[in-house]
Amino acid sequence: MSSEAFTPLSRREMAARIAEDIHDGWYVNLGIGIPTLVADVLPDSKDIFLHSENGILGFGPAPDPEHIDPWLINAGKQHVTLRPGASFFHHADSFAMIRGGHLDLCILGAFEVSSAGDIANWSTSAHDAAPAVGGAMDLAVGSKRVWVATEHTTREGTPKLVEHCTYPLTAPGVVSRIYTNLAVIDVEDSRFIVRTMVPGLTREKLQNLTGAKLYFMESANA
Amino acid sequence: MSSEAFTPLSRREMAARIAEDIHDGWYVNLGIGIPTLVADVLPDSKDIFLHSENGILGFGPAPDPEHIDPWLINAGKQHVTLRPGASFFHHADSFAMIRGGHLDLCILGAFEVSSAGDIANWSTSAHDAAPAVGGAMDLAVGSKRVWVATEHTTREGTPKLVEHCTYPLTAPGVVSRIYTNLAVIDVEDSRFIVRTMVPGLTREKLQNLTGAKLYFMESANA
Amino acid sequence: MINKQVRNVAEALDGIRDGSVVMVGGFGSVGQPDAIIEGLIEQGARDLTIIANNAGAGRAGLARLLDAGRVRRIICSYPRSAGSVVFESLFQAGKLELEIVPQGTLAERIRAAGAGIPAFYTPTTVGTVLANGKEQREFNGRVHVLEEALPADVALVQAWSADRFGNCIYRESGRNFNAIMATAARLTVVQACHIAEAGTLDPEAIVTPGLFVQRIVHVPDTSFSENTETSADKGKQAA
Amino acid sequence: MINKQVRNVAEALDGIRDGSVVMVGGFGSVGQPDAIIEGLIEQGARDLTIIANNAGAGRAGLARLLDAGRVRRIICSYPRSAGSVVFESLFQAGKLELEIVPQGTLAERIRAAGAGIPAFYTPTTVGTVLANGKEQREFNGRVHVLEEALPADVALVQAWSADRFGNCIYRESGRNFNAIMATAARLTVVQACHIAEAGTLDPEAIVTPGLFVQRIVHVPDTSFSENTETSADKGKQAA
Repeated sequence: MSSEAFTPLSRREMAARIAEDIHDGWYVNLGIGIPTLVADVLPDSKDIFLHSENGILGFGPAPDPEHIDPWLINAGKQHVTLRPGASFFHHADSFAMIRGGHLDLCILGAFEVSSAGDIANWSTSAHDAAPAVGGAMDLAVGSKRVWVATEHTTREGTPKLVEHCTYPLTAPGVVSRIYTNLAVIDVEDSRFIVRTMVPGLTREKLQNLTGAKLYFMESANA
Repeated sequence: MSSEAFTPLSRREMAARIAEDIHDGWYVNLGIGIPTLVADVLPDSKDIFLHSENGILGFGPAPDPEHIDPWLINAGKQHVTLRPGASFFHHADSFAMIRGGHLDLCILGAFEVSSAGDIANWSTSAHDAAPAVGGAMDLAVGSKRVWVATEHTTREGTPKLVEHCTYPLTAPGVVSRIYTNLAVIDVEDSRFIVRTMVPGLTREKLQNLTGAKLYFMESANA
Repeated sequence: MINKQVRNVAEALDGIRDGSVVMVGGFGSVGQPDAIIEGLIEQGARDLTIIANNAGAGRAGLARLLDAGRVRRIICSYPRSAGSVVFESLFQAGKLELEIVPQGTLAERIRAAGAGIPAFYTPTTVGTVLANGKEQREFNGRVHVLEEALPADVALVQAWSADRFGNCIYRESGRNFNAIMATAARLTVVQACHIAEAGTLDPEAIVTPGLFVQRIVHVPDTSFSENTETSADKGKQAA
Repeated sequence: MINKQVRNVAEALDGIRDGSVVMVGGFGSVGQPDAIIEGLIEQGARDLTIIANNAGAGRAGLARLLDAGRVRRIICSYPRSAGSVVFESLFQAGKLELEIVPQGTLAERIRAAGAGIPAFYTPTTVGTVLANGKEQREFNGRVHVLEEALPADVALVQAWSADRFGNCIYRESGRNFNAIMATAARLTVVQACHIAEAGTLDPEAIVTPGLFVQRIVHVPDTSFSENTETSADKGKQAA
C-alpha cells in the first residue's frame, strides 16, 4: 500500500482510535493482539474497567519492568497493574460476568468478519484438530457489544471483511463494529457501513480491499 | 409414658447423644428443632464444622446475651458465635456445598420417616398450598449422610417411624439413622434396625410405639 | 467518572415500573434492605412479583409492601413462619400468588440468571410433589429435574460497605441472597451501611464487583443500637 | 483435631491411581501448582486424564508430565500456545487425546461438578463446529447447548495461604481455576505458599472453605525471587 496516497494506522494508532469510542463507565474485555494495546492508551479522564478472563476487573497498563508483580497477569499472559476499585475472582465467576451479559464491550481480533456479523478468530482450518479456543466464544456470545480490531487485509492482501467466513466461526451474528487500519465500519442489518476512513483513501480502494459490498455513511470522508 | 419403667430422653439429652456420634473433622448441617440443640453440646475436643444454609461454615454455640452480634444468625434465625477457621459465603455457594455432596452429615427433624429411609418434614398436608420448604430438600438429597432427630411419636402418641410416609416427602430413601427420645435406629435395606434403647424400655413396647416392623441388633438392650 | 452513589432512597428507586419482578435480599432479618423496601412502598410501583427467601414477617419491610397490596406474586422458599401474618392472611384470601422453590434451587436459579445459564438440572425435589410437572432426566444413573434461571428487573440489596464504583462487601451472614441477587437483575440497587473511599476496599475481599451494581444509597446500620431484647425477638422469626 | 497439612509432596499425592482424572489449576504460569505436578511424575500414576486450561508450556510441570507419557487424554481450552512444544509433538504423533472446551464452559462444567449440578445449558458454541453433536434447545428464543458437569478424582491446586482446616486464600490472578477445581474433585491437594495459623485467615476473605480440601503441603513461593527477565519470558507464552 506504500504507493497509495494514504497511510494505514499503526496498531497503536488503531488502539488509540478505539479508546476514543469507549464510554466512560464501561466494563470492557480486551482480546489478544491489537485489542490488548488499548489498555495502554486509555485516558485517565474516563473510569473504564478492564476485565480479564483469569479473574481481574480493573487492571491497568503494563508495569515498569522493575515493578512487575509475577502474580498479576492478564488473559494474554502479560504483566499488568491494578487500578483503584479493582477486584479479583475465580474463573467461574469471571465467565458468569461474560456469559451473563455484564460486560458492555469486548474487543476481539479476527481472521475474518462477515457482513452478517459472524466472526472467525480461533481456528484457521476446519481440519485443525487442536485449535486454541480460549474464552473467545464466551466473550462473543455474552458481551453487550462485540467490536473487532484487525488489519483490513491479511499480509498477503486477502480481505478479512467478507460476505461469508471461510474459517470456523467463533460465533454467528455478534459483531457490531470493526476497527481496521483503514476504516471504522459498522455492521448493521447484514451490511458493512463505513463510518470513517483514513485520510486519502478512496471508497473504491477500500471496496477493492474488502470481500463484501460496502455502504458508506455520508460523513465517511473521500 | 409416665407409668412405664423407663425415662424418655429430653431434647437436650437427645442432642448430646447425637453429638457423641459425630466424628472429629466432620462438616455438619443442623436442621431446625432438636438438631439445632446439638450446636450447644458439641465437645471442644473435636473439630466439627457446623454449616448454616445462610452462608456460614464453622459457627459455634449461642452467645451470652450481652455478646449478641445482630449480623450473625444461623438458618433457624438464632444468634450464634463463630469458631476459629470459620468462613462466610453467599447462598449459591452455600448450597453448592450442600448439593455437591461436601457435607458429611445433616441432621433433620421429621414428621415421619419410613423404613425405606423416606423423610417427610416440610408439609403436614398434601392440601397445604403454602408449606415452607426452606433448604430441607437440598440437604436431604445432597448430604453424605442424613440422620433424623425426632420424638419417637407425636404428642398424641401416633408413630412417626412408619412403613410408608403419609405426609408429602422431603426426599425418598435418604435417611440412614434415626435418633429418637427412646432409641437409636439404623435404616438399612428398607428395615428399621434398633441399635440402642433407653434403659427399662422393652422391645415390645418400642414396637408398639412404631409404625413399621423393628429389627434389633443383639447389642440393643432389653 | 463513575459515581453510582445517589442522594436518597427516592432517587435510588426512580423509574421502577408497575409489573416489575423485584428481588429482595436478606435472610430473616439479616441483610434485609429495609430502607429501600420501605422506599418502594413510597415509590408506588404495583403489581409486583417478589423473589425473596421469606415472605416477610411482622408489619414492616416486605410485610408492609404486601399489606399495601403492591404484590401480585411471590417466589420464595419459606413463606410461612412465626411472624408471617400479613402473607398468611393475603394468601388465604386468594390475593397473592405463590411459587414455592427449595432454597438451594432458588439460590441456583438466581445465580444462573446472573451467569447467563438459562437452565440446569438438580436432584432436589425428585420424588416429591414439588417435582410435579417438571421435566425429569437421568444423569449418571440419578434422576434430576430441569430448573430455569430466575432473572429480575430490580434487585434490592443490603451491603455492609460499597464504593462509588459499585463494589460491595457484606457483613457476616448478611451476604446470603444479597450477593447473588446483585448479579441477576437489570437494575441492582444497593443500600450500603458504609460508603468506602474509592480504592480502599481490598480487591481480594470484594464480593460483588461494581459491574453488577447500578445505584448505591447510604443507609447507616442501626442494628447495633438495638437492644438485646429486640434482637432476640427478631431471632424468634423462624427460618 | 483437623490437620490437613502433610509433611511433603509425596505424602500429599499418596494413593493416586492409574487412570485418574486430574485437574491442574493455574492460568499460564500464575497459580500453577508446579511442585505437586512434578511430584505426580515421581508418584508414577499413568494413563491420566488431565483437565486444565492449557496443555503445558516449556519442558517443566505439566509439559514434563505429558513428556513422561503419563497422560492419555487432556481436556482444555487453549492447548496450543508459544511454548506448547511437548503437547504439539505428542498430539501430532497421535499419542494424546484432546477435548477442546471453551474457557467459560470449562469453568462452568467444573463449578457444576462441585455444586451437584449434573448438566446445564449455555449459549456458547451455538452456530460453531464445537456445538457439533451436542444437544441443542431453545430457551427464551435463543438456542443453547447442553453441557455436563466435569468432575475429577484429584485436583492439584496452588493457594497463597492455607490453614490446617483446609481454608485457602489465593493471590491476585492466582485464584483463576484453582478455586473452582478445589470444589470439584474427590481428593483436593493444595500446594500452599504459606501456612496460616488456625483462626488467622479472615472469615470474610476465605475463598475456599476447608471442607473442599483434603491435603495441604507447604511449598514456599519463589516467583518473587525470579529476576524480571524470567518473568517477562514467561509472559511471552501466549494465552
